[in-house]
Amino acid sequence: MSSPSTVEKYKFDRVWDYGELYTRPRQIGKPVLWTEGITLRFGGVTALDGVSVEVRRGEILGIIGPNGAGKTSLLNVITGVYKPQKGKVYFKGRDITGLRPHQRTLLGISRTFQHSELFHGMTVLENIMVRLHPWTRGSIIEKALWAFRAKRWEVEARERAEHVIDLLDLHKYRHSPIGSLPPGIQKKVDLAGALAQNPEVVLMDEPMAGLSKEEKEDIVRAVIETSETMHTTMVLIEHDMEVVTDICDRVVVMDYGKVIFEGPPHEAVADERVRKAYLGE
Amino acid sequence: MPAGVFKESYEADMAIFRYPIHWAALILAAAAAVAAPFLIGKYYLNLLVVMMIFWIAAIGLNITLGLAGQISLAHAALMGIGAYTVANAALHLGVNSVVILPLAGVAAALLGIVLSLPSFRLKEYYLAMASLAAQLILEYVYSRIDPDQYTPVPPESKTLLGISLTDPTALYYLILAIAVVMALAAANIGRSSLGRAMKAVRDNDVAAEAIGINVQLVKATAFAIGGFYAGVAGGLYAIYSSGIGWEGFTLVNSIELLGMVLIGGPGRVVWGSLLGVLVMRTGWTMMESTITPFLVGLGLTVIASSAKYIVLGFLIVAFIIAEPEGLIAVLRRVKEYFRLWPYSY
Amino acid sequence: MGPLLNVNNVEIMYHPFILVIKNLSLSVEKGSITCLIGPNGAGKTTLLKAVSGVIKYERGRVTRGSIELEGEDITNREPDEIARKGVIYVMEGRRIFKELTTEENLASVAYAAGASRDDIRSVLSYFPRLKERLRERAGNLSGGEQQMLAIAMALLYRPKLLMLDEPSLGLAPKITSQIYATIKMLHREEGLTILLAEQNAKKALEISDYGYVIENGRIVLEGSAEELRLDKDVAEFYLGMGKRTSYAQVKWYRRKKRWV
Amino acid sequence: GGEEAAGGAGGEKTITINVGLLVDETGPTSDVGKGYALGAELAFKYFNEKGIYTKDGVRVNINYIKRDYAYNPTTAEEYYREFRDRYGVIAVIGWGTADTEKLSDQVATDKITYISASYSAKLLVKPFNFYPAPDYSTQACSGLAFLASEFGQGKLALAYDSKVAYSRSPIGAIKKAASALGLQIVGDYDLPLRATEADAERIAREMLSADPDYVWCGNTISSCSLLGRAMAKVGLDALLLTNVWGFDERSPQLIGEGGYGKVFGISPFIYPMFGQDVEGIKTIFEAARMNGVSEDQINLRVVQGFVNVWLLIKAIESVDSQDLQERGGEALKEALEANTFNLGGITADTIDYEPGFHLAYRKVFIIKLGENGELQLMGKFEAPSEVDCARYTIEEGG
Amino acid sequence: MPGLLEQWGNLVFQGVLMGLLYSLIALGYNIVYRVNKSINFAVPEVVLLAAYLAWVASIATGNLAAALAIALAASIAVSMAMERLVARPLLGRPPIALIGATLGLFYMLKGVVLIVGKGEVAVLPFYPEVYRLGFLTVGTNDVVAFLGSIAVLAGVVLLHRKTSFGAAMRGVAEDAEGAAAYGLPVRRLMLAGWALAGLVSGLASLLLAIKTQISPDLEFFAIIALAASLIAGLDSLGGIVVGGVFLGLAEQVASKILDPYLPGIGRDIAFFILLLVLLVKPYGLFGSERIERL
Ligand SMILES: Nc1ncnc2c1ncn2[C@@H]1O[C@H](COP(=O)(O)OP(=O)(O)OP(=O)(O)O)[C@@H](O)[C@H]1O
Ligand SMILES: Nc1ncnc2c1ncn2[C@@H]1O[C@H](COP(=O)(O)OP(=O)(O)OP(=O)(O)O)[C@@H](O)[C@H]1O
Ligand SMILES: [Mg+2]
Ligand SMILES: [Mg+2]
Repeated sequence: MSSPSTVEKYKFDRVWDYGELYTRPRQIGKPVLWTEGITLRFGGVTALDGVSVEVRRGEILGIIGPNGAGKTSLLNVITGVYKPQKGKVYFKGRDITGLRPHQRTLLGISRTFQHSELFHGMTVLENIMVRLHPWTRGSIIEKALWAFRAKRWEVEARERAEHVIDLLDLHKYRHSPIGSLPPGIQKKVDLAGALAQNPEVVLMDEPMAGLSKEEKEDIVRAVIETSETMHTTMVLIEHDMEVVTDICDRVVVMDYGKVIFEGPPHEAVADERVRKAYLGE
Repeated sequence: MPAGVFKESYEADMAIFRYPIHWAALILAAAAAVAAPFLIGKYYLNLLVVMMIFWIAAIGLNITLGLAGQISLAHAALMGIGAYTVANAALHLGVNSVVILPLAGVAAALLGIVLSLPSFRLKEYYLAMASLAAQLILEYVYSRIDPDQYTPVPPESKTLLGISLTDPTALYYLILAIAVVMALAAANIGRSSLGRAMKAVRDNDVAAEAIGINVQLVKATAFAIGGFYAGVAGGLYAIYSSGIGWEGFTLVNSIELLGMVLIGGPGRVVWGSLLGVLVMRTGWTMMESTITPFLVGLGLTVIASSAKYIVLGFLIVAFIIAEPEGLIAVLRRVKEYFRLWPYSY
Repeated sequence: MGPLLNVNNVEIMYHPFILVIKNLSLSVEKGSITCLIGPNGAGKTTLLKAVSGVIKYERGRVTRGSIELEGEDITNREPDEIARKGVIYVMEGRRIFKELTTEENLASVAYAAGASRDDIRSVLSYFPRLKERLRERAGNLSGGEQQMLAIAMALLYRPKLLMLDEPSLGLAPKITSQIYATIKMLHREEGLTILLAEQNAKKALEISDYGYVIENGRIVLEGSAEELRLDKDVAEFYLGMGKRTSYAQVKWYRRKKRWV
Repeated sequence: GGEEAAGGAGGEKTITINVGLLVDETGPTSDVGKGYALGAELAFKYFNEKGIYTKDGVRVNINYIKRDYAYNPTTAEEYYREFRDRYGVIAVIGWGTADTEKLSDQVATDKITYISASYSAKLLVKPFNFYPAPDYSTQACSGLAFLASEFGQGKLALAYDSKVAYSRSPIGAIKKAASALGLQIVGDYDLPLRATEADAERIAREMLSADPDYVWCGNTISSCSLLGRAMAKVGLDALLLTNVWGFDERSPQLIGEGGYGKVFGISPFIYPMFGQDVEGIKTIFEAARMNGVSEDQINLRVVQGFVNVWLLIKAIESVDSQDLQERGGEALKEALEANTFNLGGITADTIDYEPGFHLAYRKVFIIKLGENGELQLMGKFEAPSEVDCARYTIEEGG
Repeated sequence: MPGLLEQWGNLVFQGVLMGLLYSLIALGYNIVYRVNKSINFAVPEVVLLAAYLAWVASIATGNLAAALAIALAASIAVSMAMERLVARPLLGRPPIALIGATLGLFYMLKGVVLIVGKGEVAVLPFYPEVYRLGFLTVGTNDVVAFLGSIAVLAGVVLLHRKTSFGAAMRGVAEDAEGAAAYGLPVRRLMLAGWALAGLVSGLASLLLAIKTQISPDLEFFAIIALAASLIAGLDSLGGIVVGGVFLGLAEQVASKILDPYLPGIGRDIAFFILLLVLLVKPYGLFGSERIERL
């Protein structure tokens, strides 16, 4: 169990200049994040039962499965919210099972939430900027004086925030409090925050649940853009099969805490077990 | 945003004093504050001093409670440690009580960190009660180290650059300076990324941890900062008063501080706290010289002495029900009204 | 026989003056399944909240028009009163008592509905999955189970009118089908009248008899399920049929720089 | 100082002085504080009415400012500042031990005469603090002396709240004086002011094993009467002596049959019920009548308030107006130290302060809770002169 | 050794008895929590008010039974008023709002109590007989308090365990809007809950007044009871008895053993214990953890 200080902060300043990135096509690399035999129990329930999955650099991985299959639990184990009884989580070849959630974020793993977990006391802008706190600079004194590194940091953070506000077209809502926003926008803000952290891997838990077609398209756009330009690795939990089949390079299908299929989307849709467990046709 | 004021950088957009009107108000306030000693009598000057002392304390609680959402019913105990630090240092070591002030703050900050330990696991009512327990335990400890209920603060220790602080005017300026600086600092912390992190922890700490905020660190920091403010306030109180006793820092006082924050406006660190103090502290002292005689005049001697509790309690309840954001929100509405006033810019 | 529920050009506002529904009328025939489809923020939930009276809890109210149940005016009444008249609203996002066990959830509603232990048992017979998790705290149930529980709780009233708000929200295709199967069965066996708000128009129109399309607070289209299914606008915007553009092809977003 | 004013009855010259009245009507001691406040106010009204004249015959009108500080020393100081800075008082009628001790140095520098209802020995040596009674230590010793002489030597157990200045204040002296009084201390018991019946019973039971003949209760009436009850319940056959705030007219009711004939109280002042023919008590009843206060409200606590103000007025009457206006509190202080006072025979002895040591006198009244449940006045007693309990406490205080 | 037996026997009995009274007051807190998810910090003053009213009424009417009835009625009325005027408008507001508001009520009622009781120390006209049963010494007041508190505790616990009423209350507490949607009579349930709480507080205060004496210190007694209810867990009912009795005993034992070293620790021991318990079991010994899923 290493303490926050010993965790080398994930280099925040990954290239922000797109020019040359546009030209270079996204290619899928070696596994960047993987789990080994994760077992997670809650009292009687076995939410995860020896789950081993791997996420490859640069890919868009879909995780699907019936409700209660353990998708969110798996996400929570990867991000450190739940401690598994058995199994390990590796990120870039390093065992991160012992780390606390915020430390994993520092390493470059970001996430969105299934249900709105935004901070209602703050505006959209603040909700995005707070995501950048882990990389904040300047001592408390500097912050109290609003000077030096602290001040410079604030401006920089604001710029980063504005970038994702652009990306998801949230200008209208920049200064409006969360509570009054319709669910669609809230989902966007959540995703914007995660992308603002400019992570290496972003885990999205049903980012399009209950959204209309247009809103889904906006989200997909942001996802694809980031994936193409930043080569960010994406993990997408989603029930909308159309989206999954359209944009995912690979899918992992879970049922009763087990992985029952792993492979390209079209094969998944065709697979017998998947049809029985998930699609139910 | 009023027409005519444009901001051409994010920096300007994030400044505290954004509009000319802000500066105008600021200058007026400053002038008034500096002139005060020449305009009002010694008694009212002392009231101001006490008010500012509790303003500092309330700001501290407002950071712990209003920003970071960590309920603390032990804030008075934190003031206590500050006060005792100053008093004992001055009494036994003959240290200048102004010089020792920062130490008083630090001592309280450390105690604050200790008090933050329960908050790692506890929330809401359970946290409130843990802090209440801490408060009563500390009361017990104080009553042991100060069995005479009185630790004098020798006047000779109360000097700054040769000026004696037993003179209310000198003390007033000293405390004014300290209060303003600490208020500004609080405002800055509030709008910094630390402030945002605190709000995040307040609104939803599980999510906060999940998005990369070191929740425990933030909580501890919030308690430490709150403690520091309380400690300094306590120290100043020791300088202000002839001596201190542990009943100056009891649960009742903690509740009073809580009331100040809730009435003034939780999360509105600077002005909210100030308004709260105005109502709860100064209002209380004034009540004794207004409401009570008034009631006696009406021949209601029976209820005269108890009336102030009813009035105060009513104020608290009324504000909380009517104004979730506290008194400050009312003022903001007034301000809005003037903002829309023609030619106000 | 006349309609069970009549909504006569109502106007609904949230505190202070957020106008969400502008004079909208609809009616629900006894024994039918009627569905409301429309995009987010159209006002489906708001309408159902208004009918059930729950809207009071969000400081909203019906400011014009009337809502009638079998001719009786129930506009702006207390929710529990309306519930006792047999109109139950299963809220969006599976509002159940997460801290309570499945059993206690049912018990609490049984208290209000005056339902006996036997009633609970008979309702559970529709939801075998729940029987196994009676002692589990509802918050720990999976999404599908929670939705089932919500419906089960509503059934304890033996309702005249059951209003379901996006029962398929966030549910896997299979679970969705299960839920809809259950709904259909209830409709068949108990002769329940059901008012259904859905974004998942495909599913909704499959099982319902009549449908309304709501867009920002107004009814833009109504008709029998078939008519709607055949309507080409509905087909395009809600059913996503016809030549569907793949999500992968969504045109690239142009980055534009803006100041504050 | 006070400002001059023409007029008053028959165009005579009158001066007005401000006096602060600091009381607890809502705090933990309000049960007795209310009576005290009533007594003080009665005195002010009564004497203002009757007319107060300085030595040189100038009429003085006292304007008193009442503040309820709810027994919180911090608040007390704030009100004290108000008295001083806003009203320029020359004297204060105060209340509790903690707050009076806290302010004692301040009043010395401000030269404001301060008469309190706290009889703490520490105040005896404070230049501007006075009270028309013996200090707690002297009172306790006198009371114990009475027991020893009346019922013979024996074992003594002490019960008090060690957290509270007032309860602790005489203990050191008692311990020191015990042997000289022929008493042997057999136990120290911490009886909280907020004791419940269970606490009292536990302590009484623990006392059983020490088997004392006498028990000293240094607290206020609630815990002391609980102790009395508990002693009876557990069958501890000892005599209970409580100090001035632990015993009064309510005691028979609060203690109940169990304690009849076994409990004794100390008081520097005569109880109203025994004072029908005492001049001062008559005065108080008269004052009550004049202000429409019913007689049954007049109890020991009222007397305590009344005499404190009375003492102040006596002091005013023994200075001349010039002095009073120019030197205010200081003049009063000197007057108090210079003369001897008799407050209509209410006090157990005539009041005679010596400069630098403000011990008014050493006698106390002893009141017994009789076998029939009535209170009985046993008379006045004082400890032999060689046991100087006041000194003991002052010395230990350092 | 009989001496010892008598010492400890009686100590334990008195401890348990006080503990039961703590539990009873704690019950008042927990009932409100179960229906409103809020601690009612005004309970101490309700307790005081009932006690003083009983005293005043007993003097006025000269009839103890009548006095007790009046006191009970008053405490129920006050409690219902608090629900109606304060708790209900605050529905859906964060806990801190309720904490603040009930503290405000605490002040208001304190004022009223001072007017009614004048901060007096008093006893109800109930003069206990003392009996010796073996090594135990019990007064009739002990017996009344003992049986009374057990009866009330049992009654309330049964009411919640055996009827769906309890479940409904907790549903309302967790999500008023949702409950309303399911047709639960939210307002009536809450009112009922607070009324019940008021009744319990009233009874507790009367038993307390009969057991010991009436004085402002009962306030502090009720705060210790709050500690008991958190030690048990705010949403548990049966656990309260354990929590209360535990504290009652701890208080006596601690004083007996520790007094020489830490004088007067007894009255504060409760809070040391509370802190320890909370650090080990954040939701009390029997409280159920809150579900926090992401
Ligand atoms: N904190 C928890 N306590 C107890 N049980 C839990 C907890 N979190 C999840 N579970 C259980 O673990 C199982 C998996 O839950 P999980 O939320 O991971 O499913 P899911 O695949 O995300 O379902 P959905 O698609 O509805 O989100 C479920 O049975 C759930 O009841
Ligand atoms: N409590 C409220 N206060 C103010 N406005 C609200 C409130 N609830 C909803 N609204 C607004 O009312 C409009 C309709 O919301 P509603 O939830 O009824 O739409 P919907 O059709 O149910 O959307 P969805 O399909 O996402 O459920 C939205 O613009 C929303 O912002
Ligand atoms: Mg999930
Ligand atoms: Mg909806």
